[in-house]
Amino acid sequence: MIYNIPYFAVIALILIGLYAILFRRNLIKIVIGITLIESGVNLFLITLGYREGSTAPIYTLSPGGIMSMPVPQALTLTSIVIGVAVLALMLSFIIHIYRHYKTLDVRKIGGDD
Amino acid sequence: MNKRDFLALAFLTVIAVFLVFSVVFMFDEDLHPFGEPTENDMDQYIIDNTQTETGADNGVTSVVFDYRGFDTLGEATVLFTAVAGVILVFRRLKK
Amino acid sequence: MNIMDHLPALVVAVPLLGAFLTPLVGKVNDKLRNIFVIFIAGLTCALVFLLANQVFTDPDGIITYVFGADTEDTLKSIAEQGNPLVRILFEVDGLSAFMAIIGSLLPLVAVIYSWSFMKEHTGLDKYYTLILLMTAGMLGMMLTGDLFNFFVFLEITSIASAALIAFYTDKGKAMVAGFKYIVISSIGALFILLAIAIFYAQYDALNIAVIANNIQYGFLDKIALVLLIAALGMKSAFAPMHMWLPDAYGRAPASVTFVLIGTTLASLYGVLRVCFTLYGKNLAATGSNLGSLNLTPGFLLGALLVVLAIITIFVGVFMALKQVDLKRMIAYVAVAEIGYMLLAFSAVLISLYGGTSPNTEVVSQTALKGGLFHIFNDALDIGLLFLVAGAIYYATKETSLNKLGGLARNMKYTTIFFLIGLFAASGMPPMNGFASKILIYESTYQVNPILSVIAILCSILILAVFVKVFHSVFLGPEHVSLKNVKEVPKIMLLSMAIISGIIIFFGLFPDVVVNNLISPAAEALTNNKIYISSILGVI
Amino acid sequence: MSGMSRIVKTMTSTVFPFAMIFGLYVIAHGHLTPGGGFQGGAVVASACAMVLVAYGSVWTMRKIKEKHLSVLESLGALGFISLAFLGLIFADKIFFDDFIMGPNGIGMIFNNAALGESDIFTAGVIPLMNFAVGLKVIAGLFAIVLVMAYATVKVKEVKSK
Repeated sequence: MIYNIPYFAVIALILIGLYAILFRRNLIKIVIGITLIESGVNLFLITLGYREGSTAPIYTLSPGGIMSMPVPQALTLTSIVIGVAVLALMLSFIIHIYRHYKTLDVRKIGGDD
Repeated sequence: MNKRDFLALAFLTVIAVFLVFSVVFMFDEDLHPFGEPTENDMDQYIIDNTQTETGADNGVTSVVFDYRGFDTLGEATVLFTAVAGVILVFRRLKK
Repeated sequence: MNIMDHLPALVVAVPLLGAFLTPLVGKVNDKLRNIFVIFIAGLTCALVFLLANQVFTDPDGIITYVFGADTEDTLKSIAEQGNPLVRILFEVDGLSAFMAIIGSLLPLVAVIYSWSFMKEHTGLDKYYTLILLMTAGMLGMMLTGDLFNFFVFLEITSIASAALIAFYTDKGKAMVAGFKYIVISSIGALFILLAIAIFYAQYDALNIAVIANNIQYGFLDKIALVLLIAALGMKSAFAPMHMWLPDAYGRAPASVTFVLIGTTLASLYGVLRVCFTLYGKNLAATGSNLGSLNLTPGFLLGALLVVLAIITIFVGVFMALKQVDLKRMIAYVAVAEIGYMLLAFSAVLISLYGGTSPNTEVVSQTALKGGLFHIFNDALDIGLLFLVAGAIYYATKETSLNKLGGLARNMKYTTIFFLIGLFAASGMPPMNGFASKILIYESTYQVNPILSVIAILCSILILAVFVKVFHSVFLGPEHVSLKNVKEVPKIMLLSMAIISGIIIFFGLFPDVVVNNLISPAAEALTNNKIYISSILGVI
Repeated sequence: MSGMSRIVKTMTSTVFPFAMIFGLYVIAHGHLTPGGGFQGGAVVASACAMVLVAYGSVWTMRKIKEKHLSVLESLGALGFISLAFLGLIFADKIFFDDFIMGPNGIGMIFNNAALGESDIFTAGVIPLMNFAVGLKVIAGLFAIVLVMAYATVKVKEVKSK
């Protein structure tokens, strides 16, 4: 039971992220919420691939013994790069929105140009 | 505490209770405990064959660039897309 | 090397290669770049048609392509030696091929249209790059047989679309629309990734066919189903989550909106794939009884979707009535059209798994054909209307209905195209919209008469909306500022004429389309055993 | 963003080559040790971003334009997809096939398995793909950071420099 702490961390990260997206009004905080959810999902993926007592799946200078699963690590790598790309685009939108409306509050943006 | 924050907390509490409950009680049926994945044919196959089939010592790299290389093409494309998007958004508007 | 053996890979690889080359070609010459992009889009379209022809003539109706290894060897080692499937593969069945035809036709017309529509703007190198990337992403989503690969292509599509929605960077609202779209789609994509992780945890597989074969419909699978439907429904604008669509469609350049319709439909394809193929085995599982109703998972899912469909139609139609902006109005009608498709597919689920109506087979087949046909028709009709709206914007620099009027005098051809789009979108007899909507009315009447009455009434309301628009924009007194309006350039008229031609052809010969395109797709959708057995051998 | 103090600039100049070499090492040994094209590319791009922070975006923009970075990135992406397309032409004639390794492979130097011996010239097409992706990531990430930093500079500042 206590070994399942990673799963609880995943739940906590996703919930904090959801909270930030749904109930914060600052655009930057919404973006932070999205990255938190993303970290949660990445942690979940990585957690799935762990076998008890295993080493990294790399044969160079390997100490031997069982290796952890390589596919979740590859998926996480892909997902991290995608996260960076999305983050860059969202932040550039925010820069532009700030230029137009001089505010980051969701309630005050979206009016006439 | 205003009404909105109260609603927020109530909503998140419900989800949290539901998820914690599901993690605690559903382990034996569906999800395996941390560190003991039981179904791992695919990953064991990769670990056993990475050196002979792809020639790479690094199992993760062999997945990223060989077994699931097409995903990596997509991933590189995502980055390319983001760069094109950012440059498009910050372009000069007048010729 | 025989090119015919590699079509599934080339369909995605060619637009990707084109996208990577476009910035380099753009350094040479603008005209050369435009020709190059049109060539790449046309080549993609031709490859898709060749692939579709292969799929429709194949005895099983499925073409598989494994990346990085010989396809036949891989499939043989899975079926005979029991090796796990580690590589990514494309699995193209009738439904994928049908969707891919839509997904390659829209960008082709859009790039032809952009030649003069976007001429005055800067940053066109990146614009064309992103259009090609959207095409590649869309086609990848439609053809792939791997869940994680689907996620990656979904992200390519949504990032490219978001950047293009915000193309008019000097307008604050366009930036807000782009931001909304990227937030919605990245949250949706993360939900999908979570669902993929849940599948991976249980079955150690990422391939759709392998998961569909092993799926148990346990507690975690139900969570994954909810996550997938919520995320893909969000991306294909089902009612409570439709808020991004009018903003995005309304603020983007018309040519981008035209391709955006394709990406929305690609997400809808994802919903169908998840419901019918991934969970196909579990839909008919026996559930508890409620009176005479047997609450199978398929019936419950259908009941949920039918509620969403009705709300979507209502929201779309009634919000369209009160819009004063032409593009936003058409966008709300697009929401309503998505509701019609959803109505058809939920009718399929209810009639197949509810077990109430006597002639289940006929009803479900009719509904399925109507829904699939309507996917194509929606892309064409709404797309044509957006192209016309773009042409009006090009000529007058105005989209507000209050400031437009009397355009029919100076823009004769545009007026004719708008009339064609109007009749088609509201389902009037000679056009294609009628051919698909009549199938939907017929089948939903068998499920529940009230549903079809609502559908017909809303369709009439859509006609009312457009007649009002037609009157205020094209007829009536001419505004002073619009005295010198000229007809749009020929190349824009050409692209609108292509779409109108297809609309009229579909309207006059619906049987040809239904028999040759729709039937294989419907067959592929209802029979997921072939989808599984073509990968895993006979089960 | 204008430049920072002289201390920061000097430290940056000292650290930059080491960060660069470490990043290139990670890229080159992607198939042997933890890391690869993405990770190494991110390290090099961070080194470039450090220069950007220390010297200011206006100075950096004068040295290198985002146009050039965009071309470099296109070249990296083209290299990657060409390696995939070459699989169609050589060896087993399959898209994304490792056309250098294996019994039908055409490779002269990369055509042998690593099997635990650390050697850069192994693993077929993987090191080449690592280099292509590395180039792409360096150019891409640096272009994003550069464009975003330059966009937040006030117009007055650009004119005064």
